[in-house]
Amino acid sequence: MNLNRLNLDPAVVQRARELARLAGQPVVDMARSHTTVSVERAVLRLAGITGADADGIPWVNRLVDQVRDDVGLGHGATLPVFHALAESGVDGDLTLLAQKAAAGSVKFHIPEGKHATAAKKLSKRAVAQGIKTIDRNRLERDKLIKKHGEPKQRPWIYLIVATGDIYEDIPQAQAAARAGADVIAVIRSTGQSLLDYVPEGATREGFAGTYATQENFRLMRAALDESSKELGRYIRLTNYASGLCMPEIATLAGLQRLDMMLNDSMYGILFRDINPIRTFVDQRFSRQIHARAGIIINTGEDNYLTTADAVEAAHTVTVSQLLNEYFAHEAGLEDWQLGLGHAFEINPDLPESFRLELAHALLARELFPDAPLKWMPPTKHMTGDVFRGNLLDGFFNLVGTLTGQGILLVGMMTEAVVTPWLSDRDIALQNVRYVLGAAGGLHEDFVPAPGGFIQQRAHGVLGEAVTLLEEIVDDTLLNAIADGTFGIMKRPANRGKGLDGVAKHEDGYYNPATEILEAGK
Amino acid sequence: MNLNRLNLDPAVVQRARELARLAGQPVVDMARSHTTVSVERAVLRLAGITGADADGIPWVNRLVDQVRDDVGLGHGATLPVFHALAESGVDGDLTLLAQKAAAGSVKFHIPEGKHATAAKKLSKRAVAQGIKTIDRNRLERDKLIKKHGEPKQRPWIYLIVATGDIYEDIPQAQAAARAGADVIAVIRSTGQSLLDYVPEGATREGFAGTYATQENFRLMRAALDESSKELGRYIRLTNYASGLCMPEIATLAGLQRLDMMLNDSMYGILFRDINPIRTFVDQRFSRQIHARAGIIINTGEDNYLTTADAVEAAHTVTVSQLLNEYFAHEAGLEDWQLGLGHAFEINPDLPESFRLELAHALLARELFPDAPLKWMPPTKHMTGDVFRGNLLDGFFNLVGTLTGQGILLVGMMTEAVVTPWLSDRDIALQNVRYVLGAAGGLHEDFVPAPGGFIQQRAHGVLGEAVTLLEEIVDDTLLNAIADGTFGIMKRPANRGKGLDGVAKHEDGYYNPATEILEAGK
Amino acid sequence: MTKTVVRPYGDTTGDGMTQVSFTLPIPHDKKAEGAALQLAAKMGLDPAMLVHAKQMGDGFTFFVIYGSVRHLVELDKVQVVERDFPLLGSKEINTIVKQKLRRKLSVVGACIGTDAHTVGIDAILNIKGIAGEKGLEYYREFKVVNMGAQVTVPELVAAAKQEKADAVLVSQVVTQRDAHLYNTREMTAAFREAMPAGKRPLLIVGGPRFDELMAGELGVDRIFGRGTTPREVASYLVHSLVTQRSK
Amino acid sequence: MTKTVVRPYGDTTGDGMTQVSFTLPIPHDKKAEGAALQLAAKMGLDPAMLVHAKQMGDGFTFFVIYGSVRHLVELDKVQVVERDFPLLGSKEINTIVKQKLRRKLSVVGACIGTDAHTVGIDAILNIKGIAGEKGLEYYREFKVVNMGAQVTVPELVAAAKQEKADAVLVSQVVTQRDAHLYNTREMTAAFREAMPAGKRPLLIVGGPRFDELMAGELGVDRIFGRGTTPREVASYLVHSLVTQRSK
Ligand code: B12
Ligand code: B12
Ligand SMILES: Cc1ncc(COP(=O)(O)O)c(C=O)c1O
Ligand SMILES: Cc1ncc(COP(=O)(O)O)c(C=O)c1O
Repeated sequence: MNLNRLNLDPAVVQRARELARLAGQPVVDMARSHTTVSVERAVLRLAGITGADADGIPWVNRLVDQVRDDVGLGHGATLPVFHALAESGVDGDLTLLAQKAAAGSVKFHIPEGKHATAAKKLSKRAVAQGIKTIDRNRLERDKLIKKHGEPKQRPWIYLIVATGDIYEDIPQAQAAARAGADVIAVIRSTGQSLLDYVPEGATREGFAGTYATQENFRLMRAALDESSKELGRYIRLTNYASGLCMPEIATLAGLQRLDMMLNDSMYGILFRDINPIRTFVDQRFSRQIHARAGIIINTGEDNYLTTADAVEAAHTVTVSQLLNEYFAHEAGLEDWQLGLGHAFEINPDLPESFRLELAHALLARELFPDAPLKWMPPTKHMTGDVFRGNLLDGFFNLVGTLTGQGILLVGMMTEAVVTPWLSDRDIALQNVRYVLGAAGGLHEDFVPAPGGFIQQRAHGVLGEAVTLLEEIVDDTLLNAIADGTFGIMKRPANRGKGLDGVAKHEDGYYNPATEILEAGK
Repeated sequence: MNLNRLNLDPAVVQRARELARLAGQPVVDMARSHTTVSVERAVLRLAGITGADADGIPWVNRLVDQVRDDVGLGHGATLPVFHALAESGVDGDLTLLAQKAAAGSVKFHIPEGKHATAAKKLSKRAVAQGIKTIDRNRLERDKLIKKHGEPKQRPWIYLIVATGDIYEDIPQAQAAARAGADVIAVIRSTGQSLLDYVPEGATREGFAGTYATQENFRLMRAALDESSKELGRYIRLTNYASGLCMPEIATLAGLQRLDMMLNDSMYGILFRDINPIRTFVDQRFSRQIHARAGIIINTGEDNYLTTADAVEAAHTVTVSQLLNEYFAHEAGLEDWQLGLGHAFEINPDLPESFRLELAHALLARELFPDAPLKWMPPTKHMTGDVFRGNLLDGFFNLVGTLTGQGILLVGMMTEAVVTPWLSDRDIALQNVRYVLGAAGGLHEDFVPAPGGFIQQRAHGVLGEAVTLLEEIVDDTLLNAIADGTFGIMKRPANRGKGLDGVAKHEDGYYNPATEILEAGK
Repeated sequence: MTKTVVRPYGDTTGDGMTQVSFTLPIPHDKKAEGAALQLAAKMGLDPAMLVHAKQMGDGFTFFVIYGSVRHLVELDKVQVVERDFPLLGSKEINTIVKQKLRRKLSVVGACIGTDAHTVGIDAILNIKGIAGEKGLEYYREFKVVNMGAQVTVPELVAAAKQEKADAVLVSQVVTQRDAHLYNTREMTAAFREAMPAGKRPLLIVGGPRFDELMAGELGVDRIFGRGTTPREVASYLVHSLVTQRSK
Repeated sequence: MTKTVVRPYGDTTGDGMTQVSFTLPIPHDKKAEGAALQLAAKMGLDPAMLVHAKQMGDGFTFFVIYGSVRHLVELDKVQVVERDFPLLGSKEINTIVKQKLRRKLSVVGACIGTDAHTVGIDAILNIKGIAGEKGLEYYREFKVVNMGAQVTVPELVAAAKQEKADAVLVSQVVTQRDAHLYNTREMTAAFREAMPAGKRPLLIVGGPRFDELMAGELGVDRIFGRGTTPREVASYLVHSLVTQRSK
């Protein structure tokens, strides 16, 4: 993919990045000085706690809730928990401790002096075990990729399964892989993102998606390992590190060798009405985990274009990509891990809509030359006219190959009707295969006319993005979010779900996971 | 549409044209020295004969058959007919004369001396009337185009109707025009091309097409005149000057103000097994009529690719286009009247098939820069998978707009299933509208890489075409046709239908129509 | 002359032509094609042409079938929820509320359950509106509270009480496993429980996949489907809550 | 454990999910949507979702409907023409003809009526063949006459007599207004008339839109459909004309 087809001004590009840094910095500072219930639970999960009570509430939730009740979370959960662990004689078993605590027989304190030192040491050793598992998984992935091979083409073909039942999902995912998918995403049941706990075990009861659980992750990863072997290419598995449990789900992904995670800095705020501060704190921790686990994140800029207009709001996508990039780098992710999102969502009745799509897609490509951009299909302007739908998806695929996108989420002709049927996926993959096969080399002959429509549009969008970033830097990102800058969703920093799960660090806050994850820096 | 994207060598192009002239010249000589029953009937139709006997056999057939029985056709039919007309006291009424002849009360002779002169004069006056009608229709068309306007875009959108019943065809054609068609083609019943007469009157009984009759032409043209008025753009009407009655149908088209006619120099030979000599003689006369009538012809190279492979046989399309061009120019047609055919028929599973299509389509475009090329949709590789079919049609439409085709025959998703349904046309037009609207300007950004895949392929095909033309010049066109050069159909010059309707000119052959049509030259 | 019986139309009146596609959970062979044709026959296609069959994975085959459907569409027996109220302009609506209701008409809206698709309800409620029409917030005489997404039924009932809602507008877009029906029934049951019949607000649901004939069954007063515009909803509200009651 | 009853599969076993599209000759309004749903119900879709409706011209509306079809596919009741002869290689076929028939097997083929689609019959008869298999001309022990397109029935009967045809192979691709059925019936009637039962060649038709179950009704010995290969036809010929008769 030869670059610089848009003739972007490097000075403008640099300015845009600098502004994103300025806009993002205060949020990072905030994230560094706060924790959340989910961050603490993630740390304890790394330390080995598992299981749930009779009502399905994970022991880690019971434990952290109790700590919060007893001493607050300002010092982190590990200090009081590992202190209690040392004292309570449960032989280092966190789950047992949680059960005891739930029965009322343990009370938590913040240890001091050598007690604190001991608790820190103990917790760090336990957490290091979890991180070691993540590291092993990363090596294992590298090995399997070497063994089975990478996808045969770029973009990678990304398919969704969504039956709600992990045992229906598995054969569908395997069929999809056989039919050509390189990446399988199991989308989540509606409502999971607002649960402040991660369900346990294999599940068969989701609405329009399947619950993300550690066991579901394990089952699906194992099934796809089989498929990888059968097909001679490593099939990647994706899930969603989003919602109120973002850090925990990221952790479970690392522990079960998932390969990609949806993980956006603002999606939960905008589309799940989750509190902005909660989200940014959770996000930073989850990205540190992803960085360590070698997981590719997928950001969610595509979503803005379902509520805002794809032409008017094109520059908000660019701004968000730049912010996501900044936050990702800050958390330790490398460029190859940045599946920055964007989408084919312009009203197809608009004259030149296809060239506008090309301009936008190429702008993203050239702004982030080393990131495996994730290219999302039309959804908003899909209708029940499935014949037209399949056609639009074909032109979406064409933009994907013409502009060198890294990950292609395959569009379905039934987008406006149902979650994908087996046959929808087959038709959709056939569409992708045709376009990549028949026109895969066409990018050689695609040269946006110098100074022409496409170049002008791209320059225009970049210009608007810089202007918006300047405003955000002046006004703060939190205020911009409150004002409806992204996806026309207004989300003030003091509203939204999960704010009560945020705690400001006290002096002496301790988090062994962060310590390990940031050690290399 | 900026040209020379292929960097073709003008010397090679010139050589190709010269070879086509050399290959075609002997056939033209043959055509100039022969006549056919249908040419003679066409002349008499111009002179005003109409109607049919009780069995539906047109009087013009009865008349010409009788002339042939009595004196042969070597002198042409007009001399004996107009001589008899003068003698028989039917007050100049050709139809009456035919009826009398059928009843056995008239016998034909070749007049000599002043009788011949008188017959010639009489016939020329009568034929001139017919040609005047054609001239008037041409002016009328120009006027209506001025009044209602041309299509709003290039390519013109060409749609087929095919119910078999002219009274179902009419509302369907009007609906199609309303939905965006610029050109309506009424395709013909299977079998009509092998009828050695033109059926009479309005018809409701065709298989997979509607009979071409003068009355059907009139009814449809009138209906589309209404539509033109309603829609504010002149809707063109097309039919088929092909089969055994090619010259007569061309004449009827001129008389009823049709605007385009399918009219290929070899289609009847190859795909209807009509005798080659019959075809070339008929073809020359029909093209002279088309030239006079201002009718745009559509040639049939697309058909070759349904029996031969579209990649292997690509150069035969080019050769045939060059031959069709030569024959057309020789018959007096101008470049704007040459709707040279080609098609999107490469196996879509072939890697780079889309770029190959682009190469072929662009080659035609650059070889014939002033001709309104007719771009034909996929048919052979269409299957019952209508979802895939609509997608392929979309990419066909894209090639059409990227390469500046003049006339776009709209592909139907049900190509492999049924003759088009009303809804198929609507879906197909929606497809065209999307592609032309969304990507209509993309040709500005489409620049085949210098020396790259597309240019190389185009140069290769042109080279093969030159080689083939050299062989044809050596071996004669008739032998090449006999050998299966085009569409892998072997058609020797002494075989095929309708050879008995051919007659070599005797000394003194007279044809007032040719005289008038060639007068300007 | 109105037709009362029609059939599908391919290219000739009365031809009955119809297209069908489906997957059967069996591998592709002759028998599978026969099975597909059997199903087509049961659906009323006669003759049926199997024009495409493609195996997917091990045990599934996708079919496309064309054919003539023997059923007649009896137009006089068509059941449909026709608009039984006049479509009014925003001025008129405001005037009627002001003159006849003499207070603002209170509306509470939400996406309930785990559904987070707010674009539809926002299109009806928020000023921005849809299809060139402003939403209910734009109507001077309406008081609108839009609670947003993933609202629980108890929260909704509480808000309806607090706002003294004349009408409650609920949106449901996710339909997988009949989520929309389930949530709607839960909602109507809660309102029946919480308030006596006379005091209950008008209960309205909307979303692209509802069957408008199911209002009775679901316990709502009205269902609005695909392509609803705010003006229709506003007109219905004044008709039901003001015009009709004051008669 | 073989299943005997299955239903269409959308994304869950037994969900019955099916897609249907058709045009009704009525303008688009609520009533038209109701009419479309009525038809869907008659076809067995329950519940049915009308997901797309578009008016075309004045008086027609196109619909797309999704829904769960209530019918069951009874696999044990599927009717299908299964291959009831062994599929042989070209060598074997030649050997059988040579050893058992002891003369060349004579085949005459044509497209009859006004049909000019020869690609299908050429694929079966001409050396070139299809799908990597050579056509019948390639078989040393077959004598093949391919009469080409638009052959009349009398011409065909005459040729069959002259060539002492063991089998006559007819192709029909155009099906509009049932042209293929009409032409086939005309052909079989002519052969019945022209030759006594024992002397008649095997009559075979082929083409992409035949219903293979109709052989009896049309008076032919066998029908070959979409995707037939020459080897299947050759195997059938030796089976019917040689192996079976010499038993
Ligand atoms: C935009 C969108 C989203 C956005 C929503 C943003 C937002 N704030 O609303 C985002 C990206 C967040 C999203 C997420 C998901 N989505 Co979504 N989404 C869509 C999409 C593309 C468009 C929906 C839309 O906005 N339509 C436009 C509005 C104006 O139309 P409408 O809703 O029909 O509303 C009109 C009428 O129905 C009516 N109406 C609607 N409600 C009401 C209420 C009242 C009272 C009245 C009077 C009228 C009325 O009036 C409106 C105006 O005319 C559709 C696909 C499609 N093209 O339809 C999928 C779709 C609805 N989503 C779907 C799914 C599965 C999801 C997810 C669950 C996927 C996942 N597991 O992650 C998530 C989670 C969402 C959740 N928890 O609910 C499925 C639902 C499948 C089904 N039938 O069950 C769809 C159909 C896509 C698909 N094929 O899979 N989605
Ligand atoms: C190629 C083609 C043509 C070529 C034919 C060239 C030729 N020499 O054959 C040309 C361009 C000339 C042509 C013309 C027309 N065509 Co045409 N054509 C097609 C096309 C694109 C492909 C057909 C084909 O070659 N298939 C490939 C072969 C290998 O498959 P097959 O025929 O099914 O044969 C296989 C089996 O069926 C079986 N088989 C077939 N015959 C036999 C016989 C025996 C004995 C056996 C054992 C097996 C067997 O074995 C074969 C190998 O597997 C189809 C559309 C499509 N994609 O199907 C339209 C199509 C068949 N044509 C159609 C029409 C209407 C026409 C015209 C009538 C249009 C017009 N009015 O001008 C004309 C006139 C033709 C006429 N008089 O018959 C329609 C028929 C509609 C219908 N169902 O009635 C179709 C479906 C297109 C459409 N949707 O409108 N056509
Ligand atoms: C970036 C991102 N995160 C998360 C999700 C999933 O939503 P939820 O968190 O509700 O499962 C999406 C939905 O597509 C998304 O785009
Ligand atoms: C050039 C040409 N002429 C004529 C025809 C029509 O065939 P017929 O003459 O049998 O009507 C076609 C068919 O598409 C064609 O392409």
